[in-house]
Amino acid sequence: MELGREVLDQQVIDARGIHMGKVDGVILSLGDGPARVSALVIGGTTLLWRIHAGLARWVERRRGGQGHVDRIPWDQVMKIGVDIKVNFEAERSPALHWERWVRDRIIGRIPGA
Amino acid sequence: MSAPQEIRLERLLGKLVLDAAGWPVGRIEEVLAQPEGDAYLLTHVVIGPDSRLAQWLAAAHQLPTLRALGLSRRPSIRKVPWTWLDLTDPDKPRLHRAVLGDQGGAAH
Amino acid sequence: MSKLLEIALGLVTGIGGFLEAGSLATAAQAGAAFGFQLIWAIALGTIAIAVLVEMGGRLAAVSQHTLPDAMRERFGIRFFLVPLVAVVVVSFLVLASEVGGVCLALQFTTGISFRWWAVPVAVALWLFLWKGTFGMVEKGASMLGLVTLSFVVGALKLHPPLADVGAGLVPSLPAHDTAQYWFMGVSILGASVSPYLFYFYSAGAVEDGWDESYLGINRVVAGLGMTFGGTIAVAVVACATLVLHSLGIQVDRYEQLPLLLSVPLGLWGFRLFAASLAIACFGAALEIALQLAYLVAQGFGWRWGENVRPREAARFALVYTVALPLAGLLIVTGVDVLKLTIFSMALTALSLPVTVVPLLVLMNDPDYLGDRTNGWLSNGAVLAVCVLACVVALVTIPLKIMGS
Amino acid sequence: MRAASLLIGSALLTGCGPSASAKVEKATIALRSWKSTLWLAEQEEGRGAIPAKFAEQVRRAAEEEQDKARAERRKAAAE
Repeated sequence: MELGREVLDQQVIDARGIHMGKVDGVILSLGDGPARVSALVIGGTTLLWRIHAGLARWVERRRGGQGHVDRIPWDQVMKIGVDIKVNFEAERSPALHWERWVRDRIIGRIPGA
Repeated sequence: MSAPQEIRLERLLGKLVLDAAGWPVGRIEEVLAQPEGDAYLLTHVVIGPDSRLAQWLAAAHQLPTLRALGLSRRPSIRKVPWTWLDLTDPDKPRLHRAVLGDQGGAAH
Repeated sequence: MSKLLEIALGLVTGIGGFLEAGSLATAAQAGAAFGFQLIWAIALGTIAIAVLVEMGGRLAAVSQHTLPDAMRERFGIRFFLVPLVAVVVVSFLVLASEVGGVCLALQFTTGISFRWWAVPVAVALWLFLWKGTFGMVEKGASMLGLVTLSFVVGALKLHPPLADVGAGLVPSLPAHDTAQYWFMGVSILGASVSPYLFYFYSAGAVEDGWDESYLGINRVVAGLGMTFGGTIAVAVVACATLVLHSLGIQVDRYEQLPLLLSVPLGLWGFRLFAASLAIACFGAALEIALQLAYLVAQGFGWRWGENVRPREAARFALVYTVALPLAGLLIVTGVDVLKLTIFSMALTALSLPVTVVPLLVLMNDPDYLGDRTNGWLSNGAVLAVCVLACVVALVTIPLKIMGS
Repeated sequence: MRAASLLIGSALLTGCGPSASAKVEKATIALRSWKSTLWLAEQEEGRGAIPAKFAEQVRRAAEEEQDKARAERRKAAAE
């Protein structure tokens, strides 16, 4: 499997079919045994790192951390196809932090939402 | 100094790789993995051209029209085993051996 | 739903959705200044957009990916940012042009300045997206958009010399104002080959759940729908040639355009013009605002869909909720809507390589399309039109800016 | 980005813009065009093909554009 092409930047769908985001990063584990894929990363400053590392570093210093990052362990990944299906509940995940924020603070307050 | 416990795929892609003698081999284009049991083990790294122009020509190679017009070039790609990669400093990946002269650098 | 009905609906979408502020303004200006001489640009643009729309539909039907989705996945975030920013900037300017078009139509009929209409129009557009469904936006707007066929009626009533119309299909150099001629040609190309059309179309195909059995419909709808749509633009050129060009009138202001239809059709012509302008621009504004939301949401993997309630796709809804008032604000400032429209069209032409080449690469990738990848003809034709449009835009836009 | 810098570059190169005589000609054509527009609008209003409310808008637009063109012509002639 080509990790860059088939995993990175693919759409992630949770167990209930909810769009969680794209795979912004992939963690490769090097310790303990042979090198392997250990987790998918969604959200936080992960994406910014790929656009501009200096900017990402600056944001992390300002905010004191990577923001709302979601690490999905590789054993939760169920299927890799058009989308990546994960055995995970998106609703509480940090990947949807900003979705919830926009819903609760802005969109949800407009009548008829 | 030993290699870190974990690294980021997205930060590894695009990094310039030097061989054991310090010569640039190319940029990391892809990491290949294979399922084994529940895990996906890393098997190979694909190393592509390191110059901008060669990258553009390789991208243009995906369009048949440009290919027919001769405005592209098949990228020179090497596929090397993952274990050859020395990630002691993940920002400066190196190979454990010298590959210039193409020994072992199988065509993709 | 029977396939025949789908084809009919698709054609209506193509015909009713083709004409908008950009194609109307550029066609009218070109006809007034150069008669039938620039019809070739409409023909060229129409062929290119038909081919591109077909590609967007095929990509969605075969790979189940929308265009932004596939671009992000295939090229990664860094490369995706380039078309993303280009399309967002251009789409926003075009969106403002469409909002301005609706406001001007209201000004013509009520006498109240277009600036006062900007906020109510933006709010009305937003309400449509907030409350409406995808089918309502797509089918409803284009069904009403059939009113733009009145340009064809008007043109026929003016008895255009068909030999001259035919001669316009062959590019020829003008006797005067060569720079202006090419600038208008490129604006026409930009107006016909609007990225929002095929981005929107591919999102629609996924919303409607297309699969490979839709490929035939897709081809018919894209080909015929865009061809009929292009015919309306040619009709606008004919009206402008026979009404304005013959009197030596050049189009500097939107206020001159209602004369295009009032001359052949009388007071009803005036009313039909106002209705066409209002409806066509309103429909286009809905599609562009929606397309902006699709683009951003699909590119970043957010929940999206015009058929779910706004709170279930909050960030998606946020995009159009921000874009529409901003476009309205631009019109409130009293910007020259005609200049804004023409400029946006030239900018669209300039950005074509960035927005179209990634699509072409995807359309040649068997991972996405299996054995349904592009043939050399569609690849070559689209690439040639885009490069031509971009190069001419690159040369003429600075000339135009210095000239005025 | 590259397109933008090229655009700015070529704009700087062409720097000076059209000559004074070309500007005069352009303004003259615009004035003639607006005279014809006014004539046509009057015809249309006379036969009831456009409402008076709209004819008034055309006249206002014509006035603004004619003023602009006359100012352009004066400025170019003075160069």
